[in-house]
Parts: sequence; C-alpha cells; structure tokens
Amino acid sequence: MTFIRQILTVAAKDLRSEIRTKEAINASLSFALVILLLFSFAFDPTSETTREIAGGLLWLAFAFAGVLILNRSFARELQNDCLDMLNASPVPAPALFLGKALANYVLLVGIEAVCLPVFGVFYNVTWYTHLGQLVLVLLLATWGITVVGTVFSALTVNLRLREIMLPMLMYPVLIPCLMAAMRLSTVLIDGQPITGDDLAWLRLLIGFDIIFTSLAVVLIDTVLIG
Amino acid sequence: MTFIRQILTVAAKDLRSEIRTKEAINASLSFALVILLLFSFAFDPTSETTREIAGGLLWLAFAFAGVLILNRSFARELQNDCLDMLNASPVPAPALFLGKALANYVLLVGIEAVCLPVFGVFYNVTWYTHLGQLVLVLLLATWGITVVGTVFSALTVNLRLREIMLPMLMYPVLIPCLMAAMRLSTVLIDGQPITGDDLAWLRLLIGFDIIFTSLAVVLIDTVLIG
Amino acid sequence: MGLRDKIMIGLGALAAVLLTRNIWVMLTGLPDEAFQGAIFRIIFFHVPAAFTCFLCFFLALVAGVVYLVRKNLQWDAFAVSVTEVGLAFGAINLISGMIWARIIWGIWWTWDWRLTSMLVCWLLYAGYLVLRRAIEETTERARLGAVMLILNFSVVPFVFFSIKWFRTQHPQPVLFGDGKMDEIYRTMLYGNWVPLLLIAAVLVMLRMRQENQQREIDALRRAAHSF
Amino acid sequence: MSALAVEAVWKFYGDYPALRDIRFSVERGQCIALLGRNGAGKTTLIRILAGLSRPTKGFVRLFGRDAGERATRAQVGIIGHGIGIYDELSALENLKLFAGLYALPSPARVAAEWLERTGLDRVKDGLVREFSRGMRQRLAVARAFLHNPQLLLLDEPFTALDDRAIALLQGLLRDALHEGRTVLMSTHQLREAMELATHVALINRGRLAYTGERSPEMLADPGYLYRVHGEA
Amino acid sequence: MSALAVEAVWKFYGDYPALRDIRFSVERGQCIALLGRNGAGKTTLIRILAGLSRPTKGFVRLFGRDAGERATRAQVGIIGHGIGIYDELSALENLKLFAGLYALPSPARVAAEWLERTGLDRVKDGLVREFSRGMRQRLAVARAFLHNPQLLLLDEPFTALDDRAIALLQGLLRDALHEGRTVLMSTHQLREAMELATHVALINRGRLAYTGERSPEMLADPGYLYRVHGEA
Ligand code: HEM
Ligand SMILES: Nc1ncnc2c1ncn2[C@@H]1O[C@H](COP(=O)(O)OP(=O)(O)OP(=O)(O)O)[C@@H](O)[C@H]1O
Ligand SMILES: Nc1ncnc2c1ncn2[C@@H]1O[C@H](COP(=O)(O)OP(=O)(O)OP(=O)(O)O)[C@@H](O)[C@H]1O
Ligand SMILES: [Mg+2]
Ligand SMILES: [Mg+2]
Repeated sequence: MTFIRQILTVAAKDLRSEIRTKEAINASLSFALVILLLFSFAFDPTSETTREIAGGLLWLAFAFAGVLILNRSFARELQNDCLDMLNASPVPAPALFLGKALANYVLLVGIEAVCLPVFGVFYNVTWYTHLGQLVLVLLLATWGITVVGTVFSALTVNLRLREIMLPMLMYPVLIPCLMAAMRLSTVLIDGQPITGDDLAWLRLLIGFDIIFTSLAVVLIDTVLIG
Repeated sequence: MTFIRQILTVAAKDLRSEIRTKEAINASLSFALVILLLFSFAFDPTSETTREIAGGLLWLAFAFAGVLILNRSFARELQNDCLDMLNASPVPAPALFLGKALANYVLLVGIEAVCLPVFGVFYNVTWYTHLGQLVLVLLLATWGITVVGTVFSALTVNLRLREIMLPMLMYPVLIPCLMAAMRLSTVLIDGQPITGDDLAWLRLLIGFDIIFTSLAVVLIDTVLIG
Repeated sequence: MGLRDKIMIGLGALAAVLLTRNIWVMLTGLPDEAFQGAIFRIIFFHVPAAFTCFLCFFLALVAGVVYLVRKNLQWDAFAVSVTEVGLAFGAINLISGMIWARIIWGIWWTWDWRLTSMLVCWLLYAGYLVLRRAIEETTERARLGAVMLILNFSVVPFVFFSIKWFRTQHPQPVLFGDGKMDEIYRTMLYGNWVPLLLIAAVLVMLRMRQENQQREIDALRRAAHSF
Repeated sequence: MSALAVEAVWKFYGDYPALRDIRFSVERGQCIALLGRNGAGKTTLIRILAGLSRPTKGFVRLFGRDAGERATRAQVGIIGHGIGIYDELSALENLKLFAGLYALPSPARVAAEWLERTGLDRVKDGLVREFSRGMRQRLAVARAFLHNPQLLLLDEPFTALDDRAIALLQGLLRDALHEGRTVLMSTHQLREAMELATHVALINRGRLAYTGERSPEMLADPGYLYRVHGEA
Repeated sequence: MSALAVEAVWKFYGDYPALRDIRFSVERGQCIALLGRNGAGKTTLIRILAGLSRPTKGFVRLFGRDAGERATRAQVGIIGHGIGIYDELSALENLKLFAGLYALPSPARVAAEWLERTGLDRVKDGLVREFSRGMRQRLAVARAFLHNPQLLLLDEPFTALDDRAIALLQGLLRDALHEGRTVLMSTHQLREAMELATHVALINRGRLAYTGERSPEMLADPGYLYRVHGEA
C-alpha cells in the first residue's frame, strides 16, 4: 500500500511541476505536430502508399516526441540536488522509478491522444475502425518506450551531451518494441484486425514490456546510488 | 572587433563544454545511424516513394537533432547561475546570443555532415551530384533552425515570457524553413539542379534567415534581462 | 618479461601460424563454390567473425553482472576490453558482408532483417562505448556501463527472434539449420574460427592491461590535484 | 548500540581515496560537529551516512542497521549542499510532497505546522523560485525536520541563514538533542557549531585527525582545533 | 562623483514591493556591508546594481554611468548566490573564459595568476564538477577579481569557505580597498563583514533602515545593529 501511495506521490509531483512550466510538453507536442504536418505535405495523403507507412510515421512521431519528455524526467531532479533528497527518503528506488515512469506515461499518452485525430485529419485515414485494439497497442508500446526511456534518462542525467545521448542509447534498445508497434498500427489503421502472424508481434510487445519493466525495477537502485 | 572576439569566446565555451573528446563525434555518428535505422523501419527504404521523400527524411532527422541540442542551449546556463555572470559581463546580449547560436550551428552542421554520407550508403542514393548547391541549402536551412531554436531556448529560461509565447507553439514557426529545405533537398538528391520555381524556395529560405536573425538580435536583450 | 606477456606472445604466434596455414589451404586446397565462385571464401571470415562477436558480447554480460556483485574494477576492465574486441569482430562481419553483398547482390546494403539485426546489435554495443566515454569518474563509469550491458543483452534475443517473421535475402542458417554445407567447407569454417578466437583473446588481454594502467594514471593525476 | 557507527570506511573516486579508513561512532543524544578544511571529505562522508553513496570499503551502521535500508532512512533527516526542494512548487506543496514520501499520516497538517515553525507560513503559497536564499534554506530545514527524524545529518546548515534563523535552527537542534535524538553536522561557521556540539571530529584530507568531546577551549576559541590538530 | 549611487529605487515583483524607495551612495575606497534579514531584499538590490535586473522606479549610477552600460560592466566584479562557473569546464578553462569575455589582453596569464592567488593552482585542470563546495567558492572569488574591477558586488561571499579561505578573501578585499576600489557586500556572517566594512546599510523588508559608518560597537557586538535598527 505505502509502495503504491509513494508511486502516486512521485508521479503527481512530476506532473504538477511539468504542468506548471510546460517545458517538455510544449516542445514535445509541437514537434510531433510538425512531423505529422510536414509529412502530409511530402506525401500525397490520398495515395495507397501513405496507408502503408501510416503506422511507421505515427510511431516515429511518438518516438521523437517521447524523447523530449523523457530527457527532462530525471534532469528535472538535478536542480537543487532534489534527486539526492528523493534517494535519501524511505521511498525505495523502484517506487521512485515507477512514479516517474507513470508521470512520463501520462504525458506521452496525452500527446498521443492529441496527435491521433490530427493524424487522421491530415492523412485522411479512418483510424478508429478497431479503436479498442489500436488503443491496446498504443498503451502497450508506449509503456515500453516509457520504461526504457525512464531508465536511460536516469542513466544519462549526468552526461554532457545528454540530449543526444539519450535517444542514441535508447532507440536501439527500443527497436523490437517500435517495430511491433509500427507493424500492428499499420495493420489496424488499414482497417484489419490483429490476427494470425500479427499476434506474434503483440506477444513480443507484451514480453518486451514485462522483461524491461522487471529489469528496470531490479537495476534502478544500482543506477541511482553509486 | 571585440564584438566578434566575444562571439567566438562564447561559442568556444559552449563547444568545449559539450565536446571534450572524440565522444561528440562518436555520439553524433551513432545518433545518425540510429535515426536512419528507425526510418528504415518506418518506411521501406527500397521503394520508389521513399526516394521521393528522401529530402523529407533527412530534414526530419536534422530537425530532431536540432531540437535536442537547441533545447539545452540556454538551459545549460541555469546551473550555478552562469547566465547571470554572462549577463553581468561586458558582453552585449546580441554577442552572447550569436555566440551561442554559432556553437549550436557548428554542432548541428557537424552532425549533418556525418549523417549525409551515412544516409547515402544506407539509402543507396547519390546525393553528391550537386554538392555545392546541397551544401548551400544545408547551411541556410540549418541557420534558420539554429536561430529560431536558440531564441526559444532563451525564452524557456524566462518563465514570464514563456507563458506569453505559449499559444504560438515553438516548432511550427520553423515550418516554412523546413518545407523549403525538404523540397530543395529532394530535388537536389534526385540529381536535378535548382531552377525555376525552386528558386522561390531558396529565396524563402534566405528571407527566413534574415528576418529571424534580425528579430532575434533585436529582442534578445529584452528576453534575457528582466 | 612476465608470464602474462609470454602467454600473450605464444597465443599470438599460434594464431598467426594457424591463420597462414588456413589462408594457404583456402587459396590452394579448396575448390570454388558452385554458384558464387571465388568470393565464397569470404565466408571463412564472415561467419567466424560473427560468432566471435556474439561470444564477446555474452562475456561482456557476464563481466557486467560480476562487476555489479563484486565491485572489482578488474571486471569492468574486462567488460570494456571484451566489448571493444567484440565490436571489432562485428565490424569484420559487417564489412565482409558488405563486400560480399556488393559482389553477389550488386549493392552495398539492403534493409534485409538479417543485416539490420546485426547492425542493431553492433549499435547497441557501440552505444555502450559512447556512454563510457562520456563519464569521467571511474567507479560511476563502471557501474553505469555494467547496467547498460545487461539492458543491451536482453534486447539481443528479441532482435534475433523476430528474424523468424521476415523473409530474408541473406542466406538462412546452414550450420545449425538443415546443414547443407559441404564437409570440407564446414571443417574450414570451424578451423578458421580457432585463430580468430586466439586473436580475440590476445587483444582482450592487451586492452585489459592498458585499461588498468590508465586507471592508475588517473588516480595519480587526481592525487596530484587534490588539496 | 550506537546511533551511528562508521567502521573503517574508505571511499575511492577511481583510485583516488577521498576518505581513508574513517572510524568513529556517535551515541544517541550526542551532537557531533564534523570539521575539516575545504575538500577534506566532509560531504563525501555525510553522503555515505545518508545512504546516497556506498563506501568502497568498510561499512556504516545507523541504529545498528544498514544505511541503505528503508526503515533507517525514515529515521534520518538531511540538509545537503543543494537545498533539495523544487523550484516549480510552492513551499507548502514541497513540504506536503516530502511528508507524502515519508508516508506521514496527515501530510497537510505536518506541512502547515513546519511552515509555521520555520517562519514561512506567510509565503506558503509562493513558488520556491521566488524565494530569497535564506527563505529557501529555512524551507530545507523544515523539510529535514518534518518527519521527526532520530538522526539529523546536516551539511553546512547555517549557510545563508540570518541571525534569527540561526537561533531558530539552533533551538530546533537543541530540542532534538534534549529528546535524545542525534545530530551530525559539518560547518565552517565554527562558533555556531561549537555552541551546540557535544563532540567534534576533524578530517584532514580524507583522514580522521581527531575525535573527542568538545572541550571548553574549543568553545572559547573556535580556531583552536585546527591549530592543534589540523595540518600546517 | 560617487562610486555607486542608488536613487529612489523601487522594485516590484507583481504587486509585491521587494525594494521600497532605497537611496544611498558609496564613495570610492569604501567598503559597505549590506545587512538585512532573510528576504529583506539584499540580493534584489545587488542584482539591480549589477545590471541583471532593472528597477521598477528610480535609477542606479555606477561611477556616474548607467548600470547596464558596457563600460560600466567591465568595471564590476560579482559573486552571486550561484557560483557562476561551469561544471563541465576545468578551473583554468573557466577563468580563461571569463578573462576572454572581459576582453583582457592575455587571458591565460591572468587566469594562471588568479588560480595561484586563490590557492587553486594544483587543481587547475580538474573539472569543477569534481570540486568540493569550498573549492568552487574560491574559484568564484578568482572569477570576480580577475579583471581588476573597480567595484566589487559580493552576495554572501564567505559562504562555504573555510578559515583559510576566509582569511584569503579578506586579504584580497583589503588590498582592493587600499587601492581605492569599492566593495559592497551582503552577508549573514557579521563578524567577518564587520572586520572589513567601513560603512553599513541595513534593509528591513525592502526599506532602508539605516546607513552610516561602521561604529566600534558594531565590531565588538555584531548583533548590535539588528537590535537597535532592526525590526522587533
Ligand atoms: C553487411 C552484410 C551482412 C551482414 C551484416 C551479415 C551478417 C551475418 C551474421 C551475423 C551471420 C552469423 C549469424 C548466423 O549464423 O545466424 C552471418 C552468417 C552468414 N552469412 Fe552473412 N551477412 C552479410 C552479408 C552476407 C552475404 C552478402 C552473404 C552471401 C550471399 C552472406 C552469407 C552468409 C552465410 C552463408 C552465413 C552462414 C549462415 C549460418 O550458417 O548460420 N552474408 N551473416
Ligand atoms: N564526484 C566526484 N568525483 C571526483 N572527486 C570528487 C567527487 N566529489 C568529491 N570529490 C573530491 O573528494 C574530495 C572531498 O570532497 P568533499 O566534497 O567531500 O569535501 P568537503 O569536505 O565537503 O569540502 P567543502 O568544505 O569545501 O564542502 C575533494 O578533493 C573533491 O575534489
Ligand atoms: N523572482 C522573484 N519573484 C517574486 N518575488 C521575488 C523574486 N525574487 C525575490 N523575490 C522576493 O523578494 C524579496 C527579497 O528577496 P531577496 O532575494 O532580495 O532577499 P535577500 O535579502 O537576498 O535574502 P537572503 O538573505 O535570504 O538571501 C523576498 O520576499 C522574495 O520572496
Ligand atoms: Mg562539502
Ligand atoms: Mg540573498
């Protein structure tokens, strides 16, 4: 119980200070929109090929936007040495980690929720045919991005050139997750349900989430306390 | 003379604190590879349509790298209140701004220079047919990104102004610049020189650079000293 | 000259002899492959290099875990050395593959999943080195590096599992698969793996020594700088 | 059982020893002043005691338990070099946050109480970003005392405090000592420290040069310790 | 012409007046200690003097010129709450940088000289990130003195310094005063301040409560000023 309460406290704190300053949301959301907008000019949005890359484009935008949020996640704690105070408090490192991950998750899912309809309009696709399944894929893949991203955010807080270190280190790790998400979203946006072979991708997504969440929870203490 | 020397000093400082060793080159090289890798998942790079958006992909990668680096530019000065010391020194605010912009510019151009050949190999395009013109477009558009990004970076330091700027989301300002760059690069990579209609895009790029550089130089004092 | 140096020189010499002999046999004793001709011989480096690379990455994982348990910087030195050597052999695999591809397929690179997965793998570990470069403090570098190694290695299975869901232009496994490879080729393949492994071992030992010396130098510098 | 026991602690940054074989212990109800010149290793030691960093060799026991354990941490209050409060939150929000993290029963009440005790209740809804340095330090004090810690680890707590705030902090510390709680503080403001300290420890370049009770001459002449036991 | 003249300065943060109608002046060669409780407005005033913030009403003259002018800035040395040096650069690089920004003729020589004078020459190539708090503060002192400023604005300069470093800084300030340069410092370490100050100014909640010469009783009893002119 205390554990869950601590997670929520940390998450609420992060969300509150992000909503106050809007530093990350602002950059991240506007960047995602720019990507979608620009590519709607580059492609002929009515053509067949656009359909084929719909999922890819969407997840590319999310992955890029996500990094902007994740970059700030632990960096925010550097000011005034707040990270030390969190580490010194009786909050166990996994609770701290999960709290921060939860806050990032909420922000990311929020941004995705804004982007999806925009995407639908610009690219003239009916993305909501299999809304339930699409949301499922979205939630699963975003959790994968969040968990990996939050761990790497902790890992890179003290680095120079942190801003490009984070994506450089985290994207390769995320590739299985992103690939599955892209593939599944393309199928769903194309109006087909997830079946047969694609179920394997869904399983991959779930497996990825489980493995990395456990690894993160186990390793986070080592990352945070030297 | 002193003005230029001060610009260079500020730029050298920023560059030095980012790039101590070869680390920066390594980081940007792997960054480029990772981004290209992501694209290859999102879009099938062998298909014809992908050729058509080659310029788009390239600039997406550059814009992304730019956003990451620029976001940090003034935020870096917050630690230890360094910004105060810069503001208190006899360096005029425009010199400070131009110095920081220059450092960002060098970093970005460096990353781009690494990305281009890698892009050529992995996407199997001959990008160097009109090398001169391509470099010109690259330098112009990157300067646009840099100036706008650096101003916004300065804005994030000042909470009060940021709230005012909020309605105007940050990156959409860059859209004209990016669109011109994408269009021109696609043409050049396709092996054609810039002619006729496309000259208008080039003019837009130059106009964008001039307008935003002047605006930035004029406004920067207000942004930095409250 | 210490025992270590003697072992190193011995192993190096052995590797050189074996390698010369193998190349000699490859050039004079082996027939050209039916479809691919002379270039096929590149396989004797291409494949063992890949195996050596994977072995190194696995050892790096072990070293990382042991470091986190023992907190002994020797293990960290081993982890870097073995990763660097692994990356070198990975590069040999990639580059030999690219040359091969250029000759057989006519292009340097295609986004075939086999090729891509190898590149992903290589980048994962290159990331580890970039991360280390960026951290000055030795203990912190070792700790975060070890974490990174564990995270990296857990992606590798995903990367290689998903291979099943793609059609690849790259040949399917012949060694552990249905085993269509001629006996002589296969013997040579394994035979050439031995000298490559020896070279890897010597390189790892050299790098480890250098790493340890570097640490001592750093400590002296810090002591000189301290108040 | 000592409140705090440091046993043969070494801390290496790479191969450079920032702490060398430190051993001492502090009993409940004692107040120990950790002294040493700039760069001696005080902060390094305090971070190890707070469980923010692990010793390379040796170990540390707080109330007989490991420094990293959760139950131990709930007993420790910390003021570090950085104030450890959030600029984007208000004073009240900050304290409520930490009360929540320490799982106190009624965060809001405790937070309000400590804002009052540190004289910050008038600015409780102001964002910390707008606070003066001393106000921030007061808030840091409130944060450290919030959960009634049995052990207080204070790294230069008097920094930036005005005379009243120093008196306030000294009062709080005195109360804590009377209640049998333990205090370890590092500071360069020797006078303020000596008034409180029952014991002193002096570190010279990572090595413990002196530990013992605070003698009357130390109170009368704060420089005494450095002259007698410090380096040339 | 006064070294520093503050004329009817008001500063509002929103509706809150952080400074109310402050007026005083300091002549060349004087050392004025700016005192006041936490949140009184000392830092706000110093930031205005340094040209980092503009007064809402009134104005400030340094050597007869505007605070924001470039020529004025070159004459001012500052130590603020933040140390104002870069963590990712080495001590030497930091000083060379600032020497460059102040357009000094030979940055490297000046930087080396000041590293020596602040006792940091042995760590000159160490990254500031690895410095202890006191070492950082010494570097901040070096940075402030580097360009031989005619006016020194010091906001709590003694923070985190050990006895030796305090003596060093006091020595530097004394030399500066002898050379006819002007010093304005805020601090809560009254003893150290009073030893140097020729004048004092006391701010109470944004209002100037007292200015005048430092009298002998202030030196003997640092709390004197607060008791007589401070608020209840
Ligand atoms: C850059 C391009 C290439 C890369 C990165 C690459 C990568 C690899 C890797 C990692 C392996 C060993 C792993 C495994 O056995 O599953 C391998 C094996 C092999 N490669 Fe490549 N390869 C490339 C190009 C080629 C080309 C062009 C050919 C020939 C057409 C080729 C033929 C083979 C063969 C026959 C094997 C042995 C398969 C086995 O028995 O497992 N490779 N390659
Ligand atoms: N992260 C680090 N990496 C390398 N060296 C470090 C690090 N942190 C501290 N040190 C070194 O360890 C030594 C002790 O530092 P510490 O901060 O503990 O000193 P201190 O006693 O707190 O000094 P001060 O009174 O100035 O705060 C110093 O020489 C410092 O340079
Ligand atoms: N950016 C700001 N926005 C709003 N109010 C501010 C801001 N900065 C300072 N203040 C307020 O102005 C008043 C004076 O603050 P200032 O920092 O000048 O105090 P100070 O005398 O330096 O105190 P200390 O000794 O604690 O450093 C305080 O009440 C503070 O809350
Ligand atoms: Mg310290
Ligand atoms: Mg102040």
